[in-house]
Amino acid sequence: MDKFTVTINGHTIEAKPGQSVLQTALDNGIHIPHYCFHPGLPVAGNCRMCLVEIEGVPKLQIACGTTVRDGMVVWSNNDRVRQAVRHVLEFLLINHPVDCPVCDQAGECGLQDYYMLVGRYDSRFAENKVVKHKKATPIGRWVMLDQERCILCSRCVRFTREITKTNEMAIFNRGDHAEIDVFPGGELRNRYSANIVDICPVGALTCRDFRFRCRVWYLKQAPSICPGCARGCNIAIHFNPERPHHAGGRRVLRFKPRPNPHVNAFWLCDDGRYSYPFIDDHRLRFAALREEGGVRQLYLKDALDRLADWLRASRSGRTAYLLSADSSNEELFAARKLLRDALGVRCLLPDTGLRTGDADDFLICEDKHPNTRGARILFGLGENDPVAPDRLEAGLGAELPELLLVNRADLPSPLRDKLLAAGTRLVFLGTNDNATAAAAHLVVPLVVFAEQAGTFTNFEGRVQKFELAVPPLGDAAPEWSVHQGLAERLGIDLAFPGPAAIFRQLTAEVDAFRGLSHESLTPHGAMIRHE
Amino acid sequence: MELSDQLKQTLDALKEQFPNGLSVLMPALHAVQAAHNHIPAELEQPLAAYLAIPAEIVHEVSTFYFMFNNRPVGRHHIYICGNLSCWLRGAETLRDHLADRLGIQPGETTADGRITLSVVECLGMCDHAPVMLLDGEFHPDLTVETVDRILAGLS
Amino acid sequence: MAKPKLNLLERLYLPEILRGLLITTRHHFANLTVHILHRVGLAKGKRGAVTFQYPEDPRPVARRLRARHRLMKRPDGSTRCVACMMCETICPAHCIYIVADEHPDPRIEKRPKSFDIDLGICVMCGYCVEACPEDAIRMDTYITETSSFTREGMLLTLDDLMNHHNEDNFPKHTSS
Amino acid sequence: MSEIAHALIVTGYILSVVLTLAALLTWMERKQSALMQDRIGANRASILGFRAIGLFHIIADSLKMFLKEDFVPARGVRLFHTLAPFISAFCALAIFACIPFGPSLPLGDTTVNLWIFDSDISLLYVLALGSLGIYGIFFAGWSSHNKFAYLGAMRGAAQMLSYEIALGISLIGLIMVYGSLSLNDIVHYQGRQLFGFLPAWGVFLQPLACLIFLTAGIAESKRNPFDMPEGESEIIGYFTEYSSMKFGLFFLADFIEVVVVAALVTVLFFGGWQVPYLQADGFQLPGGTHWELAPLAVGLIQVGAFCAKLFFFCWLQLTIRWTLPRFRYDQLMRLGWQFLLPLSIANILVTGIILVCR
Repeated sequence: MDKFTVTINGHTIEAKPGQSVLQTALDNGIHIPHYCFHPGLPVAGNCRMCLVEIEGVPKLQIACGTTVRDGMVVWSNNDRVRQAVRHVLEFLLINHPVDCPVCDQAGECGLQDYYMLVGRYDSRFAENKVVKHKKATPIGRWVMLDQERCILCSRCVRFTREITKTNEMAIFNRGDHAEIDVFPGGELRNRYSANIVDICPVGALTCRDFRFRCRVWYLKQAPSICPGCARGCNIAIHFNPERPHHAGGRRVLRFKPRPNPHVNAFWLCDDGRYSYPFIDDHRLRFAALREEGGVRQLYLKDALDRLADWLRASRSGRTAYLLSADSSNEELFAARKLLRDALGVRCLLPDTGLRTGDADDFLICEDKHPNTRGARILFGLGENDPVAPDRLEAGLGAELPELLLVNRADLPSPLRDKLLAAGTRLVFLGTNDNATAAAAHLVVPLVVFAEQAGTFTNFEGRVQKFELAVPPLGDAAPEWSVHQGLAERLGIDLAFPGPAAIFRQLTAEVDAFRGLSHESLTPHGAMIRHE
Repeated sequence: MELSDQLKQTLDALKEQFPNGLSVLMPALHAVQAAHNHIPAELEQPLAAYLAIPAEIVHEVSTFYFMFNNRPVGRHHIYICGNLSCWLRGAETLRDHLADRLGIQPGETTADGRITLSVVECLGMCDHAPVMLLDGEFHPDLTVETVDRILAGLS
Repeated sequence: MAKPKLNLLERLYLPEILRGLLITTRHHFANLTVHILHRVGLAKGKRGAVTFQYPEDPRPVARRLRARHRLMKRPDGSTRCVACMMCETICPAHCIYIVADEHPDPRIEKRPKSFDIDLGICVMCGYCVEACPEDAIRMDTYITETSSFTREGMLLTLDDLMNHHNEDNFPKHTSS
Repeated sequence: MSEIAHALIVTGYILSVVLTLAALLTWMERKQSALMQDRIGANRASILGFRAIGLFHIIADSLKMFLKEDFVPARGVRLFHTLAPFISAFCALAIFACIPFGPSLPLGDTTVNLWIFDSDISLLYVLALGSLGIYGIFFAGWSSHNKFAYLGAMRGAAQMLSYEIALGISLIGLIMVYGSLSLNDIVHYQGRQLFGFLPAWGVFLQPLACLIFLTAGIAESKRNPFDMPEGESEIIGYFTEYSSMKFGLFFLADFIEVVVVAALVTVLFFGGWQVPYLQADGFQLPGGTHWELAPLAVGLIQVGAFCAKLFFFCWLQLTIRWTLPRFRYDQLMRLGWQFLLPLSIANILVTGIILVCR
């Protein structure tokens, strides 16, 4: 068959039969204004913004609802189309309150964008606007609804009907009284509710958590992977680097989903989305040493000196390391090279994040760690690992270790007490404060995933890369650099120059990862080889 | 509030005639309205459960059509057309006249619960404008006098 | 603009320098002489250089002078600011710090929990006034003496910006 | 009196004169610029209601300098940041060591030399110290960890290097004529007369060199119209990150350099302490008239003459500074390299030819 081509705005483009004109244009970098169309939702064709002229068709057609034909010639930028789109926008804006100063959507709002693109600059509307009765009302744990700003594109309705199949959102009443709402007295009852905030092209649905925290134009973003569960949904970390007085000094203000057709399509669950506060709250910033008479803060380098001494002094076989499935592949590999291979330390993967029965058939997994699969591969663990908390003591062996390094996990308190009573030296390497960190003899602060680059392997075996978003807090260091510091102090010849280089070493040494590189992981990650 | 057994029987009969819950919704709503004078908001959820469809869709449909009343209405329901043809031929005067005679605003019901007055868009009888619909019956080519006569004839 | 053509003497620069020096020197010695004569009580009729003796003798300022900021009030006395951050965004000196909060009145929705302007950083450009969509911030207080002995003292808070002792001197509201 | 004691006393005397003059210049600059611009100038500082035509501002300024916070930028280099103003001030002050303020004064049995040391290479010493001043500027700019300071330092270094060449070369003609590098010898030489009536001052022997030296000298001291390195209204310059007395030292060094340039111009081109027709035993007018004076009186008159000339050239520099606008940087470089340098070389050639032909 010959090539199937369409011509849009004079560019001849190869198209897939059956695709819509709008999707074809978007896939090829031609932007046609649209509100109701969303690539992850069924086509509704009700906003009329994507009108285009198709040669041979007398009336303008909506690009989202028109399927491409071979040889079709489409214009989206001529005067006729512009005029029509301008009038559509004028209609959409008739009842819009234009309260941009107090609207959180301002800055990422479809109305603002297209107004700048095709809008009329003087309103011709002399009548009174229809004021819908409700100003911002919460319609769920995370979502705020402001019916005045709604343009009835029905994306949210379609999301709850087609994606979550929970049907909470609907359009009630008729004509210019029509409004979106939840059933009277009801609320959003799905675990993906905040996605309707993302897909709302205007400020009708805004996020209650983000509400008034920060204007969106202060935010920068970095591509990343959600650390909330083993799914590894692709996210963008939105952080505020310049105005620390907003949001009470929190640097990371929200996670937004990033499309990846192989993992999460366009969506993100609420649990993962609102897991971001751990990046800034209750962080361990400086190393701490527990001595007689209290806890003393010390520099990371001094803490590493101390830890190296302890590692040297501890008899081999009496040191144990509790891995964390929150570590990146790179961090795990550094731990493997130093602790398991060079020092012969016993490495266990404890499981502190499994919530049985929590999974659903969409995105949410039971395993709440982003990199359990990676830890299993790198440390050659079987299906019985991770070790459940109640079996941890048995896992540590008959004789309790002299020196126990715990990575991030919070040990069950009976075990913790028993270890301390038995005289075990407890070293906590971690990002956030917990009871184990409070009880540890030595605390080494680590950076969280957002403060470094690296990769996670999701439960299916897809290796995905995350980028650095914010700088480390205080003295916190990436785990691999801690291991490198220890290696230097112990006279072990190991070099970890950075995540990309570590990943290169990793791919050279571990079969499952062979052939991968940081570069090959963009944009959608890559599958490991089958073990 | 629950669906009465009688209503359930009616609904069961209707369900026989339609392939699924969504398609039976409109006749079901008519049945509810026939039984309850209007569609009580509290009945929407039981109805949705009985038809196995989302309650939101029931509410969507019941608020969309002007034939479905979401509030109690009078024994007689006057729909007077306010759209272009009727308006050009004096529907506005008739509307004001009706409102005066009944002492209510469009959309309200008289205090004794006798008559409800609603203004609607087109009734589809532009050739006999102005038109009103009273208890399912069209009254074409209205004047103030004919309106008075019709009102006088109501119980 | 066309450059004036210079003749050789002018291009040599030195004679022109001398000419300039002569002018300034003449002013110097004329003023010096007059001032010395005034000191010893002579030549009272001849005026020497005079300037405004500023702190004792305040200068009248132009009506459109951009002076210290103030925040406008609604009729009920609350601030007109809705914390939209336009001023904070446009501010080239990054001297405005706003923290937004929910307003009890749902029709207003948003208000500043705190609104600080660091006059130690402010460059008095007036962009904040231009950017404000609510006419909530103005620079028409005519307060020009804002120095302080501490850095903290240069920080204007919401309260400072709303309440002024000399409010009667300010231009009256021109828009609602 | 031992050599060292003598040197110490003279040093003390010269330092006090120079520093007082420099301090006075800070006041004079403000007052003079005001009068030139039809203003009044500093007059607010008062003690018990006395304002002393603004003279107390010198005290107020220095008090302020001493009491201000001594600030070093967080990522600056503290050692060099502290060292820089001292280098600047030291290099400027040390030049005075070889400048003769007057002749040897006969005081009772001893004679007092009004210079700290005299050597065959005094002039080289002056030039060497002048060049070392760059270190002060460059340390200041570099150690401040600030773009503007660094830019100012770069500009300063480039400017001083460029003008030092013209400055040095312009002096070669003078050295050829005087035949000595000792400033004392140079001053003594200028006691002679040309054609029987004209004092043999450098300005008459080497008028072009005098002009080049004055220009390059002002450029060396980084004052208007050559104040790009510190351009107050734009980049602030190498002392952007300075406060307290460390800034005060830079400020003082600036005025000391004014005095240095004035002193050098006086010594090299305007006869130093020489007064026309005044010989060691009294006035010797060209017509043959003779007016006897005691040696001490002659010495005092000559010291007074030196001070008057010094003061005049300080005044001249201030007048120039408040009259001329600043050059653009490219104009500055062009003037240095394309005009002053060729002119000074031409000056050597012409001088040489004249000396050979004579």
